[in-house]
Amino acid sequence: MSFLGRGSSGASGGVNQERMEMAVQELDMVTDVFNRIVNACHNKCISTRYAEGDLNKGESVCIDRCVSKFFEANKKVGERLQSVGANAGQQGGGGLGF
Amino acid sequence: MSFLGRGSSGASGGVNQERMEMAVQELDMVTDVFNRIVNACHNKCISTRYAEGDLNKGESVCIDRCVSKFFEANKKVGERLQSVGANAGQQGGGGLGF
Amino acid sequence: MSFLGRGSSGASGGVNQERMEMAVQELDMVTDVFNRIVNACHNKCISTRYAEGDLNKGESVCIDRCVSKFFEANKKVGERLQSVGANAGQQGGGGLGF
Amino acid sequence: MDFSQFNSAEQAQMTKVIEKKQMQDFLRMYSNLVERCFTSCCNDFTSKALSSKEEQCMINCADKFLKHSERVGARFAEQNAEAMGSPK
Amino acid sequence: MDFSQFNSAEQAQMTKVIEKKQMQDFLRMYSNLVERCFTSCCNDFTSKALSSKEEQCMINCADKFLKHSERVGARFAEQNAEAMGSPK
Amino acid sequence: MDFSQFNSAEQAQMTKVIEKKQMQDFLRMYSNLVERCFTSCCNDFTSKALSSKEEQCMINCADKFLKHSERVGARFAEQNAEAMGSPK
Repeated sequence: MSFLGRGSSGASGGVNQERMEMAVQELDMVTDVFNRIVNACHNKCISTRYAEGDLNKGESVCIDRCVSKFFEANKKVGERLQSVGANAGQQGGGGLGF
Repeated sequence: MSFLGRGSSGASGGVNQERMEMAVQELDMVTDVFNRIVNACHNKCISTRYAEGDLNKGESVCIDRCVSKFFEANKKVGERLQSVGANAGQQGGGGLGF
Repeated sequence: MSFLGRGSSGASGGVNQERMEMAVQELDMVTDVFNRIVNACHNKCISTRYAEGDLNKGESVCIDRCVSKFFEANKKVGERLQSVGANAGQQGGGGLGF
Repeated sequence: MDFSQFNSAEQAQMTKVIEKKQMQDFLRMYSNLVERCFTSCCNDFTSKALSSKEEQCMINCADKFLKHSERVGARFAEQNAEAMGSPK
Repeated sequence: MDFSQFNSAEQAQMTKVIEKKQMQDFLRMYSNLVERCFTSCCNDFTSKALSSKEEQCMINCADKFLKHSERVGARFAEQNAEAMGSPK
Repeated sequence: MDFSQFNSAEQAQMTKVIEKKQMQDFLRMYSNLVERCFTSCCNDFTSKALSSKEEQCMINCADKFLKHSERVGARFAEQNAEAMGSPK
């Protein structure tokens, strides 16, 4: 999964709790992104008339392009965030400074 | 609560951690469903003019029917999910296969 | 943070786990409120044309007023909740009685 | 929910969990209510103070939301009781 | 995701975490689907029962949502595989 | 927030919790931003690549969202300081 560029330096034997936590966090984020794509592309591509239960041709093609476009858009934003503030991650995104 | 048909085979004495986790998960789900009904039926039944603080007759009746209908709709979808793929639960709903 | 009027009576030395939990809960709530303000005021103030990346004058002024107004609105609702049912907190907001 | 098959240690733990969740749910309901009512009631940003009209709208909206939640809660409990009664 | 650098204890723990998350994700998907389809399909509150038209709409909506999710999942996996392949 | 009455062990634990939350908040803000900007900027699905117009829109939207968040954060901190000052 490449939304983040985190490298994980390992331990050997036993459970490295920090590494587990990072993996769980990454898993949560991938799931979150997936759910957002499902939602965004459903809104963009699926007619809400529901006259039938199958995806028609137009919807199927739209979904493929939508997912692709979302990844590109995601990458663009990621690059932008990195260039705007290389340290935005530590600052919580310009939000609340506790 | 019957959104799930989970049976729980018990232990006797001490805290059965797995059973607790399932109960908490069920609790979370009931709360989630409740919040979605509150949201969906608010959108369907409550006028956003807010000329007064009481539910009028029409809104009250609408809420009762809305909750009832939501339960029926929920049941229909549940039956559908079971018939589409008896094992959809294990597959994460046709989503991400980690 | 004053959305809640919780007083915390302390312990000295070692980690008071209950106090930590309350602090984390408060932190979560502040973050939640902040995110809701970001969302609500974005919807109110920011044009979705995105012809430029800077906030224009009108948007900036709108944001300042919007945050201010949100705090006032939040306070009004808080007062109302307290007067409607001083013990609404224990009842889960008139919702699910488990 | 039916916790009758729980032993006393489990019931005690569950009670703590439920109490904690009720607090969290209340707080989430609160901020959700504020956001929803703010979105419906506040549309004039030529001033930073709530107008009396906006204020009345917020109060009506909050009152109505609470009554709505209560009513949904009552129906929800009935439906659940019914659903528990028949299949199991 | 690449868990190949995990030792066996870590992989075992991760498997449990993933299983638990899949259950939660499935449940969230389920209630999300119901809310979404209900919002699109049910607009007549002169009756408390689902009309046959509303029922058909719910079933079509659920079917379509599952197929949509599956298709997004397939594309998502491809894009991820691609993204993993090139930069690292 | 006021953690001044915490002892050093508690402050250390709180710092770890806050750091973890900030990471999570940043990631959620990121994916929320992408979804929001995508929804506003991308409406042409005759192609799978971002058009240059869509790309510019995404960048402007991201920039604007960050500036918006920062400004809200600044006002939020002021309001909070004020609210802390008077009642307590």
